[in-house]
Amino acid sequence: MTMLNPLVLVLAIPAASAALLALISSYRLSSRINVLASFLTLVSALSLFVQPPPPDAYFLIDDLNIVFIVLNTFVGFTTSVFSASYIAHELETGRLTPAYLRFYHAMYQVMMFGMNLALVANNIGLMWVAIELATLATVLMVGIYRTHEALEAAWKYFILGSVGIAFALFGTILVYLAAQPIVGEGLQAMVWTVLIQRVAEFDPALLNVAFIFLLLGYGTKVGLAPLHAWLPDAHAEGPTPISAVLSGLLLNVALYAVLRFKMLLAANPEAIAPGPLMVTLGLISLVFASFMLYRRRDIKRMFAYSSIEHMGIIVFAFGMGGPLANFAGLLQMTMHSLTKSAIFFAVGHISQVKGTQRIADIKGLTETHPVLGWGLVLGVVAIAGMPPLGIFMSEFLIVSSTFSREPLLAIPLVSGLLVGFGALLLRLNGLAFGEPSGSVAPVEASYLPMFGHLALVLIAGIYLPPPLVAWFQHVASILG
Amino acid sequence: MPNLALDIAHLLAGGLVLVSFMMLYQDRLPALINVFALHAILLAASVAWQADIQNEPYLYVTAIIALGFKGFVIPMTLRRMIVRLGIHREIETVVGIGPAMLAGIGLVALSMVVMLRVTAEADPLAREDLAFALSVLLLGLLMMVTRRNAVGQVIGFMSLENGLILAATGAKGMPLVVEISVAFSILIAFIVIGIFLFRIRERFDTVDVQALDRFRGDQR
Amino acid sequence: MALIRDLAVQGMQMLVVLLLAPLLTGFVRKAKARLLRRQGPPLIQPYRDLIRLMRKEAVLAFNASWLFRAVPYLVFAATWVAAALVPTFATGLLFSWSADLIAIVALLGSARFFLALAGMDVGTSFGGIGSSREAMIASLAEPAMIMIIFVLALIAGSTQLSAIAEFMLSLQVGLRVSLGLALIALIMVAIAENARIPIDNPATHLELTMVHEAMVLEYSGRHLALIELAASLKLLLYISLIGCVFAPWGLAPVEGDWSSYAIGGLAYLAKLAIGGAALAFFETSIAKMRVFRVPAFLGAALMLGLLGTLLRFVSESF
Amino acid sequence: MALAAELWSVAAYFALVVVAIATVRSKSNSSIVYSGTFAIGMFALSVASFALADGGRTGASIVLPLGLPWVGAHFQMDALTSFFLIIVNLGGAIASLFALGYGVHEKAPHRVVPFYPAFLAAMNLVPLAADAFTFLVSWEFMSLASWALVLAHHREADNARAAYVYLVMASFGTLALLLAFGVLAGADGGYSFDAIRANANLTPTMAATVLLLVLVGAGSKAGLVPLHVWLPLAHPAAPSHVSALMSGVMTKVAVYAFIRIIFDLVDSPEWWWAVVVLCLAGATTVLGVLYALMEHDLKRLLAYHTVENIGIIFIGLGLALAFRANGIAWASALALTAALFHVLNHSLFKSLLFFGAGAVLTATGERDMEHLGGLIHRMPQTAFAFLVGCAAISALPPFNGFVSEWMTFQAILLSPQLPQWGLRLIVPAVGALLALSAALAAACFVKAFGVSFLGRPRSAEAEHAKEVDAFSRVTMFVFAGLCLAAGVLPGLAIDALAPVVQDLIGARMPQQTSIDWLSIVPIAESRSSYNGLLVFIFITLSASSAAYAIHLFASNKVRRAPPWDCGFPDARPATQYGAGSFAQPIRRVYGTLVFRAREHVSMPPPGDMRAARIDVELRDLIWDTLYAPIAGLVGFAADRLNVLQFLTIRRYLSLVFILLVTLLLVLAIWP
Repeated sequence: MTMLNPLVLVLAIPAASAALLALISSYRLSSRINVLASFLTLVSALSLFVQPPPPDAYFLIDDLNIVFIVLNTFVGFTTSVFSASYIAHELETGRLTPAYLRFYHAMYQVMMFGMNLALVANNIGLMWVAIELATLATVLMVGIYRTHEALEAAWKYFILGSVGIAFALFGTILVYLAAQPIVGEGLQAMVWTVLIQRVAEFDPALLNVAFIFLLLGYGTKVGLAPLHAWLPDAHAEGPTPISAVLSGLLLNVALYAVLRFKMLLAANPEAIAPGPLMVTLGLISLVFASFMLYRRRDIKRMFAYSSIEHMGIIVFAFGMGGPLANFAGLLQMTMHSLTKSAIFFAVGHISQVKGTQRIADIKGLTETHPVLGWGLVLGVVAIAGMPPLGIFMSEFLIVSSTFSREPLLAIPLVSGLLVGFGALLLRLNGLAFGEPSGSVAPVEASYLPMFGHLALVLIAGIYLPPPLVAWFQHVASILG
Repeated sequence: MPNLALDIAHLLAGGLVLVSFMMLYQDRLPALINVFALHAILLAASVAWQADIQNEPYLYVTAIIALGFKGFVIPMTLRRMIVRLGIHREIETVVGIGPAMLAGIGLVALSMVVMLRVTAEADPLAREDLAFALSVLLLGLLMMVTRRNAVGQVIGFMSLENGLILAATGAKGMPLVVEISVAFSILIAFIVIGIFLFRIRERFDTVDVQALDRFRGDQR
Repeated sequence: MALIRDLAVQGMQMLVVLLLAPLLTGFVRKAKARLLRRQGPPLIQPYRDLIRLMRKEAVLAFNASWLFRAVPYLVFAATWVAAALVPTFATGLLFSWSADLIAIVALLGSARFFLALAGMDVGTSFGGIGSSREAMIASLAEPAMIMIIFVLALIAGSTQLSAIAEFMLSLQVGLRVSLGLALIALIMVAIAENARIPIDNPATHLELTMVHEAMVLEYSGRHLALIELAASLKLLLYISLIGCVFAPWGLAPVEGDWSSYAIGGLAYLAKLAIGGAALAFFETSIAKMRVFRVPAFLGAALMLGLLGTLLRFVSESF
Repeated sequence: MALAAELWSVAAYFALVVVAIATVRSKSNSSIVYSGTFAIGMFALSVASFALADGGRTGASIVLPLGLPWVGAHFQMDALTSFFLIIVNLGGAIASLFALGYGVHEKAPHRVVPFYPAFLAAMNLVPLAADAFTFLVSWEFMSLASWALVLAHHREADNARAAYVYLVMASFGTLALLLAFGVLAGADGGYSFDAIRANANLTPTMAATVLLLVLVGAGSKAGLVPLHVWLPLAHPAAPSHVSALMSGVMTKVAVYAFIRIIFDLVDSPEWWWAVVVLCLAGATTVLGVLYALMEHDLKRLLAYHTVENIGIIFIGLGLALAFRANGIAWASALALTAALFHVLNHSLFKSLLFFGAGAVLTATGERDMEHLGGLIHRMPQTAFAFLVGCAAISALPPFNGFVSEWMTFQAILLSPQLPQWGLRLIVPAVGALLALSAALAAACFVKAFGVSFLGRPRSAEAEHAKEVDAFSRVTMFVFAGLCLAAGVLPGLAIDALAPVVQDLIGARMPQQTSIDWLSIVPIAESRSSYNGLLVFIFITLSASSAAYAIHLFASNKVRRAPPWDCGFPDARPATQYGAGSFAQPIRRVYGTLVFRAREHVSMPPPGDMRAARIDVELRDLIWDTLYAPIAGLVGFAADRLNVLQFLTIRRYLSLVFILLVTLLLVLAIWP
């Protein structure tokens, strides 16, 4: 029974397949195994709906994190499908060797394992360990090309990430120290479910310091400005599947951690309200990233900045709080993961067929590669928040609710959105339209993941199934 | 007896802060490495003492790791490395010693203020230790910020992490402490190897615009 | 019975304007000549000219289009209808309510529109000069006219010419500043619209100074005759407009008997004579101005009209 | 019932999108889709007309489980909706008919055909939507679809820029509307229009905010100065039938948004609102026509005239607001009717003119009037239809443009009844601007028609132009006939508009069709009246009788001869008046003020045989003073911030460090 426990499977499948993939040398086989494993993980994650196991000292499944888990495993699966077709091309062009590929696939599963673990962890220490595991795995993936830029990006990621790790740990220790007098020593003082029940009695001052360190520590992973420095380079220099995973998943996982602690802090009456902090950081990230979009020359780096922008919006929404804004934040997060990974799928194939990531060298895609080009157009239009795609709905809710509650906050929000919109559109004009340039060679791409994601986003923009809505609303009410 | 225990704990923790200041004061790498070794040894002592007064034997493991790994292995490798990289007699602080020290004092004061707001019924030992740990952490960060080359930054990071270990061991009955310290040691090993493998001295850390155009993928 | 009478009056009116228009032109020419101590052509000369032109064959440029041949009839028709709607000797014309003052101005505007197009049709530079200058003049004259209409409408509480005339007849008008402004503006506009000195010189054929004549330079024969007739109708229209608004004395009332109509007719002739003489005197006493000083002239008219309107808007007593 | 039918036709449009994408490779693709849109358009048009005919029964409402989950997608159909649906679908259907002929010449049909039905569907959805979310989705989707259509010929750099400016301005407007709805809906998000109407607690300041936001939002779509900059770039860039839709219909949808929100949802106007609206409208009217006069690209000239006519419509709306704020319902009804009637008229003649421009484009491949000329010989039918359009837009009786402007003038003449001084001073000034713009419009269309259709051809293409296909001619004549009909029988249109006005204002204009001789009387017989039918009959009668008489009694001989050349034979076509030279006197009068127009004449010395040349320099002051600075600001900020991309790890660390210390400090000084 326990072996068939989906929770165990969600963790065991990636771990086992990571070990397996480390042994297999044939990249075709390993990529297939990779897809298969990711699929099985997705299935077991879905089966979590059927019989969510009761929380214990280490693991917890509640309505909040099940959303994250399903999203995580789904995007993980689609990305593995995309990566299968992507990696083959990399091998042909000789940017990667089979040895590295073996490493790559193993690390992919390790990364998935780490993220799933972080999501199901009920123990804040365990959560910390898991997130760091995932981070280190991604560091190694980012540096996998061994080019100078890749190494530099990995190094930057590594150093800044380690500092983030340290902060997060310090925050965790502080939380433990706050809990210890009330809950008592030992493991119980790190179990989130216990903490959330007793947090009202904790010492507020300790919680405040703890939250600051946790916000900075995990916020580094979320990519909030000015802690974002690692993010653009890591996206730009790593393999594109990893960029997709970073934008689509890792940021969410870190955000999940922040949310958990925000709930802790919000439950303590004397402690500082976490909202204003998050709102401020979110707005800074949004506006900053929108301006940064204008001067980008590298297509992947540009979309990395757009990820920062959206993370800013999401953190802003959760900082605003309230059922409407929280709902919008969850929706925005889901839509952003789907859309951004879809964009990276498109960008991956584009940069492969054009042989460059320089925006200036890519023109008229809708002429040379209509499917890819229009896919990119659709993706960018979606990420820019145009209807009838999903992000418009969330941004609609965020902006309108903000303006009716805090009109002054809406001004930087709206102007940031507009500035970012202008930048994305300007680049899109050059990429997708105008006189074509570069190779017109046909590309053997797997369009399924990209258009699957975009279709989901489109449907969500028009029709949200009531169960999902009810679920999100419930989660939003949990978040408070 | 418990008072004495408290005082010794304070002494060691305060000593760590002091040594951190000494590290800020060093502007040559070899000396810096030596002082860091001292820092690690002090940490080991403090951890051992905590293990004794909390009579939690497994903290001794942490102490031994701190002593052996950070106290001897890392410094020795670093020494050999800087000789290899030929940066063993460079002055590589960004801001002068004086401002750095002043900033450090400010940071210590800040951490005191922040931590002493904690209400007293929190375990006093933990509370005082926490203040020191926070200051060690901030000083380490300050050092990372004020050192230009990678080795100096790594040392700064390690002292920061010492502060963490101090806090972790100070927190009574906190689980996973040993695992965490092991994990961090591995992390540091990674960093050091990274520096050594990629010959990172100031290359990734240059402010030279040509280098930027060549390295930072996104030309202006 | 009444309907028949009204129809008769309306038809009378149309014939009257048609017949009197050349006479008025001739009268103005004669008066000018006399003022210049010349003998001058006889009064009926315009009729002769028209008949002569009618007899001649029409000479068309090679690339003149169907529009070029249609325009004279359109211009004539529009001007004639407009002139027929202005009370000359009797108010309360049968069809006067079918178009108010704004519509009359617009009818003249459409006549000008098509005439300007005809000027562009053949594709010589003269026609272009004429059309573009005419357009520029119109772009100032029409708003000025609308402003004048505003003043009148705000005073009389109606844009119907008959109603305005009746109101002016009634003694409750008195002397009003805005009326004076409107009168001056109307005279200026009338001069511009009828291409008289100092805006334009109907007698000149020096291409560079022509406006109206340049537009119609390519016309000949019956087409030219129609356009000349339309021009005279326009002059008549403006003088009778001024007459019926600012000197409504003697106008026959709606249900008037024949004697009142006779009185109205005589009064109308007198008004025409006075207007023509004044025009002739005015034209002989000043010189034509450069075409680019015209905007100042008409701008002044526009400003006067706007001023009058504003005065009316801010207070009923002006 | 009618609502369901309209929604089904929208669904059919979307189905056509799928069909278009599916058959994008096939040859008959475009003809299939265009005939489909024509059929759907005619259906929706008839449904909407019936709905309006029986008073546009209100209350018909459908809620679909789409859009915002807890709100759902509300759709409603009242008189206002059905009127604008008539506008949309009439334009859409006839444009599709035109496209059946025009689309054949399309170089890249696969970039037009799939988006065309989507565009129509979105324009249908906006008037139908009855909650904020559905409304905004349709609104922005409309922008998106038209953006794709503007990019149909994406290889021209200008088009790419036009599309960019267009979409940025559009989403700016959408954000403004979004904020407006945010205010209207309140914190607990009552987004359906019924909830908004019910939401009573709307303070005057909030209402004023809504007005300004809506002016920005709807105005940026309709092309109110100074938000019009995208319009003359984007409308001409699209294929001509799309340009006709964008100019003739999409701007009207923006007008709908304004009416719906300000007259229906907010509906607590204060008198100074009218001042704001009237000032903007007056400036729009005159500036639009002046820009048009300076233009020598035919389609762009038409686009600028759209700006002008939007100004006229908004003058009517502003007057309606003014009267409504003072509770003079019947006058407000007159002004609103005038505005709505002009909406109809402009959609008619502007579409007609764009079709004509499209015909010229297909026949000659030229949009620049300086390369046209003499087309009346080559394509007489197009020329005739275009001439009708020109007369209509220049507000010449007996065409429709005159009637609506005449009614606007009548409304202006009622405004001494207004108590407020501000209004009393602003309204006559606006009237003067309106008169000025009418006269200038006439001048501008003398130029447009005279230069491109009359005279001698200025290029080989113009010389060898051929008359366009039957579809195009039919559509043009249909619209020409409609222009005349609406001008001759305005009473019918006014009475048809009565229920709309009744719903919004609570009053209506007197019944017109009952008046004998079918003349229209806005207020009272004694005050003013106009009878287009009689005027038309008079003119035709007198013209034909004159012609008859002359050909009967006088000579009817014609001789062809060379034109009078002043003694200089063989004047080349270049010696004719062109667009620039025609506008020169007017430029001298207005240009120096509005455009800082400068003329540089370079005259070669005597004996030098080089041609003298004159260069005219015009500056768009609005762009220079408003948009250029903003763009510069964004660029500056982007450059400054961009430094952060190139810092060293140590500096990034110091950023983290500083942030940490600041937060700790905040904590330390926290009370």
